[in-house]
Amino acid sequence: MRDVRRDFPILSRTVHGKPLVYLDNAATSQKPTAVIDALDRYYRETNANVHRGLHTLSEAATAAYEDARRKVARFVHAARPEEIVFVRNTTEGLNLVAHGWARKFLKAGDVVLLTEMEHHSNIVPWHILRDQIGITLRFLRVNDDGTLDLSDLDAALEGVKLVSFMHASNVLGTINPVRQIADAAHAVGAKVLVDGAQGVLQMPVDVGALGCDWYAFSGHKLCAPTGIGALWGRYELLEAMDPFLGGGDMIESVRLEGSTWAEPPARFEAGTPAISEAIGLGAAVDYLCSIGMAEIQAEDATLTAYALEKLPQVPGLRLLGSAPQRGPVFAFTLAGIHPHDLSALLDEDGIAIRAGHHCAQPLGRRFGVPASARASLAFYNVPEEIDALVTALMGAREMFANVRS
Amino acid sequence: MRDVRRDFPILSRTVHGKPLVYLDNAATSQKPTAVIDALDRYYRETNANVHRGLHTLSEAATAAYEDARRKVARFVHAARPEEIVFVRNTTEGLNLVAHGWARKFLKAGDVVLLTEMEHHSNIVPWHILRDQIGITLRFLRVNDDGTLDLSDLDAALEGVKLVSFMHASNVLGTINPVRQIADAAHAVGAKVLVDGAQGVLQMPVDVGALGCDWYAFSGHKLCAPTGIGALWGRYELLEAMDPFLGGGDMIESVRLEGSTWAEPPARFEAGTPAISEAIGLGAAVDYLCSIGMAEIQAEDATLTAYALEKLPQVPGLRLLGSAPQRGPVFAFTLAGIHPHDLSALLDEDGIAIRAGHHCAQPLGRRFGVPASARASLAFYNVPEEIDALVTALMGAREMFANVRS
Amino acid sequence: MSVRDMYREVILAHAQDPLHSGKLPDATDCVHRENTSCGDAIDLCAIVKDGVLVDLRYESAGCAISTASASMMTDALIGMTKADAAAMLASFRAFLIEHSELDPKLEELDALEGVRQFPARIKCALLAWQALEEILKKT
Amino acid sequence: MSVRDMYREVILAHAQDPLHSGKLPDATDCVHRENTSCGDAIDLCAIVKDGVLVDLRYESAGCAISTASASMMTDALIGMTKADAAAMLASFRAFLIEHSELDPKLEELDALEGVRQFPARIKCALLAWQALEEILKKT
Ligand SMILES: Cc1ncc(COP(=O)(O)O)c(C=O)c1O
Ligand SMILES: Cc1ncc(COP(=O)(O)O)c(C=O)c1O
Repeated sequence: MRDVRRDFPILSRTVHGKPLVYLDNAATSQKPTAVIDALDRYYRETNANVHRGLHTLSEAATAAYEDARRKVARFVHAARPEEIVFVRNTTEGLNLVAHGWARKFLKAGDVVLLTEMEHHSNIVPWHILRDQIGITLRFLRVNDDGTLDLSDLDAALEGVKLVSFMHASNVLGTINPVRQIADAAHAVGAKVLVDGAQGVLQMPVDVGALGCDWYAFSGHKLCAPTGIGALWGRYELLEAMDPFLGGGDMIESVRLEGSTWAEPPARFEAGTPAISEAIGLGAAVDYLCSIGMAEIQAEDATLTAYALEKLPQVPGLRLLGSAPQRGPVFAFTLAGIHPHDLSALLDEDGIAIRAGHHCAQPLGRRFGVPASARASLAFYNVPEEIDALVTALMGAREMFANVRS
Repeated sequence: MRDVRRDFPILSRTVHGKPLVYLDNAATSQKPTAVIDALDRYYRETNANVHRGLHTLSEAATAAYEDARRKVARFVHAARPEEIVFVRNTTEGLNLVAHGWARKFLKAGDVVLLTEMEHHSNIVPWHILRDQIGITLRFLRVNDDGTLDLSDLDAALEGVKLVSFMHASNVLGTINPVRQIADAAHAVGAKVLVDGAQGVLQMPVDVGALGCDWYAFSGHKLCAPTGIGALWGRYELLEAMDPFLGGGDMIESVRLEGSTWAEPPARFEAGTPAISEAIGLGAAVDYLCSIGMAEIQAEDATLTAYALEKLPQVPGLRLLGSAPQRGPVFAFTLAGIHPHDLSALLDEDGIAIRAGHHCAQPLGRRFGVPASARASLAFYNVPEEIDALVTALMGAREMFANVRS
Repeated sequence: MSVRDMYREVILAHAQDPLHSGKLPDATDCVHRENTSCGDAIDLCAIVKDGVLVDLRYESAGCAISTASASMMTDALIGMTKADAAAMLASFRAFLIEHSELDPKLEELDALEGVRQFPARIKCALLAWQALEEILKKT
Repeated sequence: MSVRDMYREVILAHAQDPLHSGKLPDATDCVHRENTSCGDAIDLCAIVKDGVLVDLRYESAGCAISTASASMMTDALIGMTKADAAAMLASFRAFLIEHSELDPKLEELDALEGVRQFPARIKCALLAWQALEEILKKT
């Protein structure tokens, strides 16, 4: 892969006088100049509201916005651009399916199957829906190695109308066998929603090949701006869904007595959308395609192998998850040092890692670790940064050990 | 007022070889360099996810995000920063009250009072809610001059639990007497939601003085980026509200069995927020405060007076709305030329106006004009641009008249 | 090409005095069609007998392009068989979108050529035709 | 000041061997408190008799700062009246937030001074005290 680091301005900054070592990519990715410039250019040259203007700026903004939709559609291999609904983030995408589809088509007692490794964004919407309409939630267990327990998938699927699970774990690194689960789910007539927040920057995504019905992801984790994400859905399903937010642009006509809805994706994009952000997402997928998602995947594999060799050399370090199919996300604990202290100490060395429950409290309970440290890499990280991490972990250990007894 | 035009890079561009005359501010405002640069700087220097990181970037991003909340709170004179919920736009803010408050506290037969001049974003959410829980909708009529018919407000308020209406009209220009309506509503125990989309750039907003319970607005109409807006709400009301979207950051704790909610505003900000956009909104209100909202209001008044003098000089031009209290928004029809054609023709002269129903179809029906042209100004417009508009309207008239018979 | 050139005289003339507009009391089929983005709307009614479009009338609210298109369309199609009308629809669509030659029977609609340069306006020119498409699908 | 300086020896020592941690079987009051943003949690229990905090114990999961704060807090407050404890709470809060002098009875907690430079960590130092506040409100 060509040298991509200089594409990311922030990577040349320092923190506490040390070069920034950004290992918090699972929380959010950094942005290449191409994306930053796309925003800048938009506001300096074409900013206008979309869809309803017949003047040059509005037409240009609309064209750019819809062009971004086409780019995102191509990026995930959607059948058509209209299968892409722009949302704020993965969370909104998942909630949109809960509101627009599940609330309409599920009834009391229907089972929604989730997994124990889900991010809160794929648990809480279902709690809310359960409390409102009485669906039943069931959870696939997680094995000790961080893979999903699929040993009795058929039993787990009994009575299930919807399976919703993550493509890749933001804690364990595990990449789940989407196709296998989707096929089994479809065999019992269930629909399949995939949380692609972590999957989408780690590998080429082909929603058709994955065999799911919806796929949600966040732009900010994909080198794009904050405030934008996408929900891909099979068009027939989007068509069957109720609107979620009401307002401008999502209607066909409004009378005082009632309203009729526009076709998807407009139906789900009420109000002035995140225009510059969608355009920024388009620029991000252009950028990623210019590198190649297969190359990115290969780079991730190299970094992962290196990290898996180095991290266990730190005494007292316990990695969570050892799935054979995994991305460059490493949650761990270090004996005697709380993850928050570790994160704060590493920051002194310019190293950004995350500490806490990573929005996956049930998974933390499953592994008996309410909080862990997490180093998560992206294709623009380099092995030297893993070395820096290991050195810093050693240093932290020493500092805390010196006090002990 | 000091010369502000050079603060807005886009204002120096040309369209079809003519200087851009941007008169579509009610659709979206343009952005000053201060805002564009804030985004740029954020992505080059501090981009990170907020709230959950203990590293320098994340702390800086969190501080900037929460600082933006404080700025917005001060801008609308909220009692405390926690009364500001960041949302995508006005539309989401209004829907949030419909979902989080009305769905919880209203029951079948309860009356929600709207007005005939509302934007679709303040009609459709109530249609959706009505179809779900059976509330009754009632509409205040609009007088011929574009003011609200408040002659029988007490009767209109009978049985009303919520009044929701716009601060300023995006079609008629009318500025509604918020305080008067709010006081009458509170006298019968109703809550008051104000759509501030157009109000917030036209005058200083003091939510306490307005006497409302919620106030929703969009950043993109306030010189800020797309993808961000705010819902101000009295804290006790926000506290009583149910969450809307489920996910990270809005929870207190998550177990497989159920979740508990965080306090407002976090409760309503599920998932990774629009971080750079909120920071951009903070930069926008800083910018506006540096000019002074009172100065902006005075500038608007000057422009409004000038437009009201000039526009009626165009033969065949019919202005919609002639309220004494009004902002610089002018919807009109021109005899013999459909608004779309007008907008397209004016674009040739570099003039951006809007044509259509302006997301207010019921209002259009009230005035018998399914579509109208609209020129909407902001404080950075100048009288010469109104002259240019008038000249262009004359030209369009001539062109169409030449064919006639 | 400038927007001004899109507004050929013949278009403006049709827009100001549209042919075949009005109600059609004995209509066998009526459809309503709207462009949600701009609010243009048309009610197109037809008398269809033995597969022939014996008469077409419409009531519309829209820009010069959509009105002229409705006017010229009805003028060209009244009296045609549904099959022929369907062929005309296909020809007009291809003319606008793929820039192909227009069927000679639609001669006058050639005046809408300029619309092709303005993607936002293509849907204006198509509105009446989309209504026609629904009429053709019926019965 | 660097983060390293925040972790004074005494803090690390308390964090590694916290005083008064564990269950309190005869507790008259127990409260649970969590920092939602980081997941730190504490269960603080007290035996309150005649307005006196006869005993305090806690079970906690958290960083060195929050653990050391709980350890030093309980060590300082056991045996105090509720009124005195409330004064200590006020003093500690003011110390952290307004940088005022700490009450001499809280002497050891002075070691947390460095936390003031790290706004994100103040809530760690306050967690046990917020739990205490709820205990004080009870009965
Ligand atoms: C009065 C009014 N309310 C609501 C809205 C909706 O704002 P947004 O599209 O930003 O949600 C608008 C603008 O389109 C408006 O003018
Ligand atoms: C697996 C997973 N799902 C969902 C989310 C939520 O994404 P967002 O906060 O962008 O909505 C995240 C990231 O936080 C994640 O890692």
